[in-house]
Amino acid sequence: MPSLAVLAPIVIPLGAAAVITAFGLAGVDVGRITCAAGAWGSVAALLVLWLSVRSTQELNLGALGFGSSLLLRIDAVGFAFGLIITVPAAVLLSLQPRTWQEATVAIVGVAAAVTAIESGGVVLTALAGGTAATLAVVQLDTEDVKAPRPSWGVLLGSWLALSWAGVIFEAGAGTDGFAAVPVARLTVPVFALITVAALGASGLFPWRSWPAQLWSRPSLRAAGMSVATLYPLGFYLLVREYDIGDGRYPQPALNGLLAGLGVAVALGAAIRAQGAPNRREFLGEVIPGFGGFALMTIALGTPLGLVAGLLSLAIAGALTACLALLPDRAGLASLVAIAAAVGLPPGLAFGARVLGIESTFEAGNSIGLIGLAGAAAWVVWIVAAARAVGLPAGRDTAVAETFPRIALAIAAATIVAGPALAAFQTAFANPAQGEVMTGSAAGSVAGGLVAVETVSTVLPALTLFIPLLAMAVIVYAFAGKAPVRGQARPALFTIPGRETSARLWAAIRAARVPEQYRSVVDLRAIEPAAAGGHAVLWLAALAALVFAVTR
Amino acid sequence: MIAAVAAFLGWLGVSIIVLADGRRGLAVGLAVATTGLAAIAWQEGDGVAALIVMGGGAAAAVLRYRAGPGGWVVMPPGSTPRLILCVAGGLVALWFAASVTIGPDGATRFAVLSVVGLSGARIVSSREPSSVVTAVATLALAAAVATRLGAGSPGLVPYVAAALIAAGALLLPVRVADAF
Amino acid sequence: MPSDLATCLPLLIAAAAALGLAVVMSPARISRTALLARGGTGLAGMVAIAGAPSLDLLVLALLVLAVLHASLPGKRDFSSRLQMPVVAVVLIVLALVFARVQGPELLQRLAAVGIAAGLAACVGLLPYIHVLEPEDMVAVSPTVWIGFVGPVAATAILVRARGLLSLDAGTDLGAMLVGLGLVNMLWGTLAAWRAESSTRAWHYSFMADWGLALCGFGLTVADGQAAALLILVSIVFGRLPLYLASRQALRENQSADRPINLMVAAVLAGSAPFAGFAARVLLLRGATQMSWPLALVLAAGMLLWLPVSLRLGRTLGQPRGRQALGVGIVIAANAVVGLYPLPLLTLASR
Amino acid sequence: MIQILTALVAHSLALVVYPGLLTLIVFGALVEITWGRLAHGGWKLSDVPRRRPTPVAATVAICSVLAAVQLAAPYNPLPTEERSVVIAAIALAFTVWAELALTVEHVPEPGILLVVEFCWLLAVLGPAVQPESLRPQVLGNVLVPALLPVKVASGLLYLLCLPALLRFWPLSPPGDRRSRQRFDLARALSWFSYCGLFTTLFVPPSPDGAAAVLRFFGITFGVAALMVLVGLVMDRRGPALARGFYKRAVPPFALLVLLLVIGTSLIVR
Repeated sequence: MPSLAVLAPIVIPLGAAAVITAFGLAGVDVGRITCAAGAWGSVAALLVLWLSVRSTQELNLGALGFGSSLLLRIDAVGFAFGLIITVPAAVLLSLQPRTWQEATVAIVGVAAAVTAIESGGVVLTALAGGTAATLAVVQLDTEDVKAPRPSWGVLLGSWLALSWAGVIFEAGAGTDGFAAVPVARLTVPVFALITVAALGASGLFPWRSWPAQLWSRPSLRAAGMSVATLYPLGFYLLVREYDIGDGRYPQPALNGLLAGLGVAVALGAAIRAQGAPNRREFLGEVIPGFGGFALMTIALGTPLGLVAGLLSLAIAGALTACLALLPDRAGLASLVAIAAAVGLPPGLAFGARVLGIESTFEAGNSIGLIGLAGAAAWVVWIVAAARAVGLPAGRDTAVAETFPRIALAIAAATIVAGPALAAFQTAFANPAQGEVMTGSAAGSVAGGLVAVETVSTVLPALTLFIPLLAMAVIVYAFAGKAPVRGQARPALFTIPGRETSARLWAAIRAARVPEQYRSVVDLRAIEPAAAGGHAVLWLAALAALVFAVTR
Repeated sequence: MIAAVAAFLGWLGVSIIVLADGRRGLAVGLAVATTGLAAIAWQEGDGVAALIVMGGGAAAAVLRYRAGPGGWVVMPPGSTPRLILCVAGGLVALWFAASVTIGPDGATRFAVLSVVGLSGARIVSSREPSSVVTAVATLALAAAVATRLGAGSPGLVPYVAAALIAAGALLLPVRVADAF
Repeated sequence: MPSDLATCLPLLIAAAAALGLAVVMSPARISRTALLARGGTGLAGMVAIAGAPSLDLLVLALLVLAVLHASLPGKRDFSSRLQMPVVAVVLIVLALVFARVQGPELLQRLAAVGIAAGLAACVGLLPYIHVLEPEDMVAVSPTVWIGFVGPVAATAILVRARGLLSLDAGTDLGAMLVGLGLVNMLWGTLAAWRAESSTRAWHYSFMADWGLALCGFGLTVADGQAAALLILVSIVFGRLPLYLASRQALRENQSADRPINLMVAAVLAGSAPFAGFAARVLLLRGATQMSWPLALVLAAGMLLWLPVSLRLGRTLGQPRGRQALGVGIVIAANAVVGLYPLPLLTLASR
Repeated sequence: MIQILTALVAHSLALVVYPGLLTLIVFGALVEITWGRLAHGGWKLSDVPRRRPTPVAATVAICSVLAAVQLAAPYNPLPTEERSVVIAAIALAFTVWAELALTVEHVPEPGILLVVEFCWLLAVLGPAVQPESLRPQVLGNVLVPALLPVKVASGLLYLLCLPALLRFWPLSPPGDRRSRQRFDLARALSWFSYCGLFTTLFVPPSPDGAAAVLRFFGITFGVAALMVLVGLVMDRRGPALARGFYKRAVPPFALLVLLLVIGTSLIVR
């Protein structure tokens, strides 16, 4: 396989963008089909590149000018995250209608996200990730400027923070390559910088951040694409930190801290989900919920935790496509989507979450307490899901944008694929875990295609879930109908102190500078003085500079 | 002795430019300042440079004499601050040239500092194009003479450029603000 | 090729390209010949400034440009338009005197002050802001200094000042430039965000970019200089042409939120993948080598561009025909420079 | 391949017959009938629902079966290393809330029920924190003195939570709840899993044999009998007492158990 082929997953969508633009300018809209070709081409390229060699492939096209070189590499981590991003994006681009301008921005966004994943260095990842973020914001604002979207400042700040971490590596170690930076260079401050970038890039906060807000937009075209391309990038950075740190974070306490944050994110999403006024709001919390569980397990620093996290992210990717295509009405599609989202046994989500919670108990050092909280969060999710079945639909998405059958198929696939959990883990997650957890932290999850072996137990996914699935099919086929009463359902509980914090926040927002001091901070009042060309100001500034250098 | 007189002429000339509003006053001020600056260049053994400065300054003075607000108008009513500026500027320049700095070229330092400082002040404080352009011409000549303070020989290029600026600035058709 | 000229070469090329673009984009009612003549004169002056063998000649060239620019017909009179460039000339000449005469070390520091203040006055940065008349044509407004002549002049002045000052004075100059840079960064972004007049907002946004450039120059490491160069290039062939493209919409009070407006906002904000982002990365790299708290302040300050840029992007309205083409070229060029700045940096460091 | 097929057969047997579906139906029916006789006076075959089970009952059955095969029941075809207390806990959590999908009236006082569910989860998973093992029988076997307080407290908490989770204790006045069938199919399907899990986690298992079978089912039936007994008492005392108990007594006790878990894991480390 020629090393230039590493460019294929990036160049193919870019080529598609060029074709769409050329035809668009000529007045011919070939957006959807070309987008689909470009995105699926990228998926195919990733599959061919990885499956044909199953080892890291690199391409170095030389220096770029800002300290890092154009080093692209496809390894197991890049392959896994590449698929997590490109497959849902390809599904959405193939089905949802878009103008050629929107299609161009969307497919270039996919190329940027794949570049971020393929980048061999931190700075290049920051550049590509920042590009993906910019394009996502452009997509969202173009579609509906009034609808909620991620704060551009937070996204830009996150990628700037990552680039800063990259230049710190370059300045200190002479390289910012994930695989080349000396382990000792991943100090706690630099780790904190990358982690803050990761959390900001994916909106991993306990409160309602953009991955939840986007689903309340009137149209879910740009929302689906943004979540599909941006959300996994933060997790990618967290995984790559293991790569830089030779399989571990600089301090064990950081694992616990981040895992705790993960539980907080999952619990926050669950609490909001159980109080959702309609089904759309509930579904909006699904991806942050998966993200929280993934963060909890990825941060543990154990092979099983990382594998469980990657599996959760893959399912979240599939559900991103599902939720963006799901119509806002009751029915089988919504029911199955909710079941898949909550992790009904024997689905993939069920298996992944069980592995995740088990990994916390087996991590030692009382991290099991975090697993306990994770299990509690899952229970809240179960309550929220049961409640959501009978909730009002919520905002009505345009029919042309929704594909109930496809959404149903995706959701059902994540449940039916439960027995394949072990195979999925062996083929998809294990290589990625092995890639980053090397040296002293080396280890892997055994079990092969049949079972997943943890430290203390074995999950016989294939042999237990196949009969369970068969039993479920028979029982549900035998079961009669049950009338679900669509009704506004009260929240089970509200977050304590929510009103107080809301009042406090409102008071802070309402705070004003007292009238008599307002002129001091009023830029419009200062502006004429500063820009009026007054000689006194020039002389004062000169005097200040003289004082500054002579003191 | 000659250097001191030349430096004094430089200061006197630029002070006249600061104090005068009429074309005659400005022309005389420019001529006197030019003479002082040229004398400094000449006295340091660069006759050609002196001639170039003199030529440029003289041409500018003649052009100023022929155009601009009529009369001398030296020290019109309300020009006390300008007078104080000239005296204070001269004293500061003298203190700097004689006390703060050391080595030869004291006269050059005094002339350059006083001419550059006062012409700059004139340009900043005036709204009248003819006095501003006159001050620009003086400033250009002083900037050229200032190159003598450097280690190596600056050659004739700065002098030629300054002379062209001095004469060219006076030739420039300056319009006042319009309702564009 | 003299290294001083080489340093300015990317800026001269960018300026020439910007001029060409301005001529192409200018609406029919403005005489393209006049624009070309004025721009060409300015460009010639910039070449003279870049090629001047000494700082003395550079100052004289600056004076010539100042006089010629002030003599152009406009809403503000000749003398007031000439004021600030002359202040710059006076300060730089005084700095030259201080740097050359024998005396205490203090003189060298005063020379550094003169260079820093003169540079700010030449470009029109806080506290030496050139008075802006929003109704003036761009060719006769201070934008010429801050967006066209200034970048070359500032680069040339600082390149030549290097050999003039002692080591300590050079360090002081760097510190002053960083200080002025931070002040202009803060002022430029906040004032551009809050200003009532969009034309003024554009003008202040130039100052914000200049703040970053000054910080880059002040860092006195190669990465800082490279960052400053990239920012100046993005000013000359990014912000300036986009401002020109927005003039008509500004006059007609148009505003739009189309993809092109958002892309322009991204270019102005220094988002990836545009030139501003690469410049910011280099700046952070340079600042990290000097002191990490400075890098932290810079990183935080860089976020202030977003609200301003969104506002300015909207003022572009809905460009059509030539203007749309021009804006597209600017966006593409900025993306190319942002992704692959090496050729420009190599050209400058020859 | 042979191994996979053998495992498939064994797991199917476990899921369908023992200790799966068939076992929990028989066990549940016996307990539910007993409860019907004692609570409602007399019991008729007509009390058993004739119509096809609802999808809710189907969900409860699937989850309950999955939990049942995790138990340390003697002769359980599912190998001991393949059982997990996490699967059991989460699968049973589904059974409690399935009815909420239909209408809110099926779940009176859901807030209190959720608190009870949390407490029960703590009772099930809390003892696994320090041993760092998730095999049910390993947790049942724990007899280390340092870990016994947690185990005993968790067992008590488990028993305290069970009546509410099995809807034995009325949490709301009769007027506020939908009248339930005398034979509650969903509950009948949960009896064995809940009571068997207590036996598994808090009683040391004995090696497979007839005695072990008797012991396991004896204790499991004992737990069920205790629940029925307590249920009868509470049914007569009314919902106010039950609500007050679960609001004021159980959460503080759960907090104490949590502190014990944390303290033990810190001390033993």
